[in-house]
Amino acid sequence: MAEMTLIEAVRETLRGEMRRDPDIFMMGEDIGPRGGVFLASEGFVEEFGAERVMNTPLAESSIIGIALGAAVNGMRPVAEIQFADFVWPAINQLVGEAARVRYGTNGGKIAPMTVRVPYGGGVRGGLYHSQSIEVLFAHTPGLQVIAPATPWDARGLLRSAIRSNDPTVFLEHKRTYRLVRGEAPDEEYTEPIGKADVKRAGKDISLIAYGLMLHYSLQAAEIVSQSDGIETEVVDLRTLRPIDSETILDSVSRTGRALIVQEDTGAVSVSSEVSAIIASEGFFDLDAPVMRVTPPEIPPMPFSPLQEAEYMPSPDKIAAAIRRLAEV
Amino acid sequence: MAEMTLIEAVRETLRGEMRRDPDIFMMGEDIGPRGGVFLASEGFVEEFGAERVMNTPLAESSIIGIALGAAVNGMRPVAEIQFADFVWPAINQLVGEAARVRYGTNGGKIAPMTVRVPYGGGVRGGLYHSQSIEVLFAHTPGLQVIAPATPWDARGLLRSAIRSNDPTVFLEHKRTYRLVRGEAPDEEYTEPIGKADVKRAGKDISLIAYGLMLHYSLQAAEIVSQSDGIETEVVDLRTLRPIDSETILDSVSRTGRALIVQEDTGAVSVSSEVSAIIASEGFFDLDAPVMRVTPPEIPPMPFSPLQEAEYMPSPDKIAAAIRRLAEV
Amino acid sequence: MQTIIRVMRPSPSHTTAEQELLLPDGLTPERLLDAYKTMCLSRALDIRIWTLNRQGKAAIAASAQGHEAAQVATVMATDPTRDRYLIYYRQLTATLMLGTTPTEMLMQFLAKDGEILSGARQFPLHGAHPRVDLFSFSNVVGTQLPQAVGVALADKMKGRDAVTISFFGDGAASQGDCHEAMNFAGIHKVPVVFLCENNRYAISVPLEQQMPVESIAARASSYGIAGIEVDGTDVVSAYEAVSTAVDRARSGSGATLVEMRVERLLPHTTDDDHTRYRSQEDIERMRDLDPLPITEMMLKRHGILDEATDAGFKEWARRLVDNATDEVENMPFPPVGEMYSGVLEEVSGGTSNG
Amino acid sequence: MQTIIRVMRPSPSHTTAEQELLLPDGLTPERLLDAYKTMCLSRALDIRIWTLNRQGKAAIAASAQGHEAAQVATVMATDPTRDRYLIYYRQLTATLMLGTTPTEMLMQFLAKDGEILSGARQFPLHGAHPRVDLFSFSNVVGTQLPQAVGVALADKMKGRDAVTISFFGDGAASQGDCHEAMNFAGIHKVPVVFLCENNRYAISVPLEQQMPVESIAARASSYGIAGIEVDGTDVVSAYEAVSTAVDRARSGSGATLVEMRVERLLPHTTDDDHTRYRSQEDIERMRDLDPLPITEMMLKRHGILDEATDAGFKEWARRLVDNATDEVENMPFPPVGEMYSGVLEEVSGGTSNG
Ligand SMILES: Cc1ncc(C[n+]2csc(CCOP(=O)(O)OP(=O)(O)O)c2C)c(N)n1
Ligand SMILES: Cc1ncc(C[n+]2csc(CCOP(=O)(O)OP(=O)(O)O)c2C)c(N)n1
Ligand SMILES: [Mg+2]
Ligand SMILES: [Mg+2]
Repeated sequence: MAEMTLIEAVRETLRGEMRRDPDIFMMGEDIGPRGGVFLASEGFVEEFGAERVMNTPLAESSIIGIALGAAVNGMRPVAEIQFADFVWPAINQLVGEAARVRYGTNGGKIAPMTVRVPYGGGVRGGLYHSQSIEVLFAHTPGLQVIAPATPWDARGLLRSAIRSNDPTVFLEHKRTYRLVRGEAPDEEYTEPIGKADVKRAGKDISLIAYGLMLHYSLQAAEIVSQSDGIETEVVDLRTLRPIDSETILDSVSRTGRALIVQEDTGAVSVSSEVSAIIASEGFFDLDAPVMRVTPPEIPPMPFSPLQEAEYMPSPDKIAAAIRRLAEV
Repeated sequence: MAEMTLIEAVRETLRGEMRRDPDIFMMGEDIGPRGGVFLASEGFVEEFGAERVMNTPLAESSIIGIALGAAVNGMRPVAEIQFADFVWPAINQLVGEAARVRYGTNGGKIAPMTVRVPYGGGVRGGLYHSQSIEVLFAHTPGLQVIAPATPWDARGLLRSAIRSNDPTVFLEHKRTYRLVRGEAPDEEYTEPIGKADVKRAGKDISLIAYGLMLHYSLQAAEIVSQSDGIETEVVDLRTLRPIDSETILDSVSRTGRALIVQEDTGAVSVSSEVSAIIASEGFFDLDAPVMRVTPPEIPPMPFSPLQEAEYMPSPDKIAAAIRRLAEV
Repeated sequence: MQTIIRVMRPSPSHTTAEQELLLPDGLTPERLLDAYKTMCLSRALDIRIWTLNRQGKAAIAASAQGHEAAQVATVMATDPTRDRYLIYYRQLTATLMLGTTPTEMLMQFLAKDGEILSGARQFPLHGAHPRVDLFSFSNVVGTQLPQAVGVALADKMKGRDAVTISFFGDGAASQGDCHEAMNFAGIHKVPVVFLCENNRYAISVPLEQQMPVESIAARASSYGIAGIEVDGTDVVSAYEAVSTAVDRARSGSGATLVEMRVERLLPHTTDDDHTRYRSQEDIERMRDLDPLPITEMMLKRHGILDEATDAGFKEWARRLVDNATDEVENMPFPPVGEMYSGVLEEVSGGTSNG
Repeated sequence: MQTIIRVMRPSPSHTTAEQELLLPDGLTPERLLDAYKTMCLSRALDIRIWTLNRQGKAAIAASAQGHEAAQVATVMATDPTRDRYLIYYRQLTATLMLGTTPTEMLMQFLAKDGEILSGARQFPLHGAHPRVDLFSFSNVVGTQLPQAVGVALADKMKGRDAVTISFFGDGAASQGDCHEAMNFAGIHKVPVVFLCENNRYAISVPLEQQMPVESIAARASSYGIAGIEVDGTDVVSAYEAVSTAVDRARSGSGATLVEMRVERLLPHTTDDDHTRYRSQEDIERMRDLDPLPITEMMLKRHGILDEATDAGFKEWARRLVDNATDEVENMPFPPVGEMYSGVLEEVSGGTSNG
């Protein structure tokens, strides 16, 4: 089976989908001859031409607005926002417009479009190349939001996103691009949007995470397993909208303890919603408070290395939280 | 004491602050001779002149970007976004820029600016004149977010917002503008940002709400008090960032039951965070699941009258939820 | 390529002199008469809608009064069987001209069950039309401009012979999206017509507070596209201007910015009172620019319209609107249950509205 | 008011002919020499920073190589004691010219404790300067343009005699914020200079894919402001252009858009490889437009600079940069605890970080 990095999984999936369906085209800044700043489209303009791998002007609102217009007129655009921190100018077209097209036209028009957004920190990106931007998207009816953590899921879920008939935000954690390797076969397979995945089985604590934090959480689970014999079940959320309550609640029903780990700041976030789901629907299964590991409430995240490291949840910090929760 | 509507409280507070401090100026669409579409600045241009009550072009990003520039250069702009549904083009300047100015300059520059945003539904506004847009702001470090429900609080908190040295989003529920009357004296008083307020005492259930829902919740509390003798304590959040955990947890510690009522859709929202706070810090006080009353997960909100009514949480729906929670 | 064509006043419709009317290609006396007939219907319907609002039956309405000639001319210069129309709330006349019935129009304003554009989920004139490719996704001013460019880009990629018309106002011209849309359209020569109905006001904000320049059309030069400024109360000139733009788009020459000078004869919407911000003489003066009498006089002057026909049109319009009103007032609102569906595609394994 | 002034090539710096150099008001041989000295320092520092990145010591760097003449000229044409500068990441030379020391510059790139702009919370050249009113809030391209208009508006409201310079690139010109900022500036005649350093590339996107027109300056006509296009490798012409703009601003005539034609001699940043998207001859050709030799030759041709002085400048620059490097490399990073403060004002009753 094919072992590859997460960025390779993204690139090979895009290549395969572009070959499969001529209605798919890509647009974004520097995705042409440059191949994208993360090389997600390296070599694409040579294979597919400048029209299907379109360099755009430096104007995010129009990147999404134009993708939306093309989507309602029969195309399947895959737009790239170069860094998540620069998605803000496009919020109006994405959250205000695209998300409401199917509903607001009573099904008269649909917007089958995918917006790829490299996000996340731990890359010395400072305040404007490290942001997590999932909250508003995960809140918005009419959007699907995906945040894979492994090459396998990136491949299976990006296929599902591109083939879906609704606007989908596909979040790729920059730190995982080259850090994470794994199997992601060329075979045609898809992973379902809206389904979480138990990445590690355990009886003592349910840990819910996504993106880079999924990997740090798995490391933490190993640490506490060795050091304290605590067996942590690690649930990979994978999709942030809709959130898979069923898988979360099933896990908590077996462990009685829930810990949510998130790189984004905690207040009014995805981790809040997971807590709320457990506190309402899983309450009688709980033996302890629903706990969270999130960064301090400061703008993500400082450029200087020590402060950046302090900001990011780490395997050790997560392990410590697991131990605290196990003792409650 | 002066009885007035909420829109009058806003107008009189703005008038008083404009008279008090010459560095304050207002900018927005139609706030000049038109007096604003809700007449929040009726008569202002005559008193303060066209420069301090500035009609802007139809361009929200620049309204906030220009206000921010003026704020870091010694002014205290009060910008108006005509309807919350049109704040999306300004997200980049508000969330991406203004919120991070103090932190990102290490205190070298500050942004004392207030952004007034009329929001909310139940006004036959359809998909684009009914939205609640608090989630992203309530999530963002560096912003303060205020959502008053009464003329008294509107007055005391708008004063605090304008006098604060940090960017503050001030949410005014359109339905409450003329629906809600109450005392709001001309005397100089302020209400503290970041403090919730218990609007009704009760021993059985803690109900947390804000904006229009605060009033529907108070009505529901009366209904169940009469019909079932259930005494509901109603906590008015008032500030959505930072959220006043202390007041919430104190109430729950006395009632053991928590119900959060919100007009905005529930997934990844302020109601999620309130649930999360209670589920982590108030867990051992809880006798029942943390429940929420929120609308269906559809784009807020249909234009046709029956569907709009079905979308909005109502006193009856809230009363029913209180009864269910009381029985758990 | 930066032609600035200007069709200046006084234009045919305004000159009283008995000069011959030279009709541009594709415009016949019959089509002019038909367009005028639709203008009469639009005006009658527009007045009725305002009344229904005052009676508390229509929640909100924006009027097309003053814009009628510009809109019938625009539709006449396009091909509804293949072209696409991104409108905003003020295109009542264009929507009628594209074959929407008065009943279908009133159902939007009264939010009745079966409303064709959005199932009454949205304000009037928002949603998507089932018979022509006319749509408007939101009330957010200016968003349709990049969307229109994307629609036209798709047609260009697919080699489809369709032209996209993007209506917008003088206020929308200030949005960043307007700049981004026109810049992209210029780079990629997409078959789009940016159709600005400049009525000198954005709610209460007058043109001089909206932009520091006289001509919106002249901004075309910043984007390497053509710009045309035309008197939008003159149906013949307006037709000529849009035809030029549509021909450019069809022939692969790319985008054109057409600025139509019109007057907004009523307040911004039924919620507005323009006496708060418009001077009496401004309100008086604009009445001279009502496209209905202007068109009526022009057609009569050139022997295309006679008194009897004119009276017939107006009587026909009144009856049509009366009947539609009775019909629609008795219709039910959409059933509550319908609001829950159609957020996302209902996929096998049940819908997910989450 | 829509003057388009064009200073076309060949300009004084490029003509080899022995013609007399006419210096515009305010520009003396001494100032030119001082500017050239700063250009030498900027170049030496720029090269060093690139090396520090390759050594893994500087996380990221954007180079000003090719932009030096444009930036020293801009600063010379303004008054640092009262004017304001909204820069972006490429204004290394301007920041030096405004009195920032090489040590202070290197502390930004190595993120050391006490870094003056942001306390090393942000990328180099981001934050606010403690001695001059120079700042850059974010890496988000184009956001500084409306902000600069707001800054200038405040000065106009307060009757302060300050001019705001807003630096931006050819890519930033595509952002909606650019349109909105210039439109507002035109309406309210705010004292701002929009200073575009057009280096023909936005990372890898060439000008012809960024906009369909030849001249960014010409867009000034869409906003009723003045537009000036100038050769940014020619320090004298560039000074003249910015002086004209600054004079307009001070005299209450409002905003000016100055477009400086320059070359980006290195890849976009240390993360970039421009051979992926630039042709060999394009890369060759641009070397002829290196402002350092151009300025050096011009000054020598006119007897302002001699070999000895030139060698002295370069030696001085090398030593300054060497010393700064040793000094900064040994500095500590900011203490971890400092990251928690300063999100909101620390109000009595303890801080609230939200
Ligand atoms: C982004 C946005 N901001 C504000 C509004 C509120 N609003 C609705 S219509 C309008 C004026 C539009 O003027 P114009 O573009 O000239 O069109 P007109 O109504 O004159 O035809 C405004 C400000 C809106 N709908 N969208
Ligand atoms: C809104 C936004 N989108 C994308 C980026 C990524 N990015 C950083 S610099 C740059 C190119 C800027 O080009 P230009 O404005 O010409 O300035 P230059 O670097 O050439 O001086 C891009 C696309 C960004 N920083 N901000
Ligand atoms: Mg208008
Ligand atoms: Mg550039």
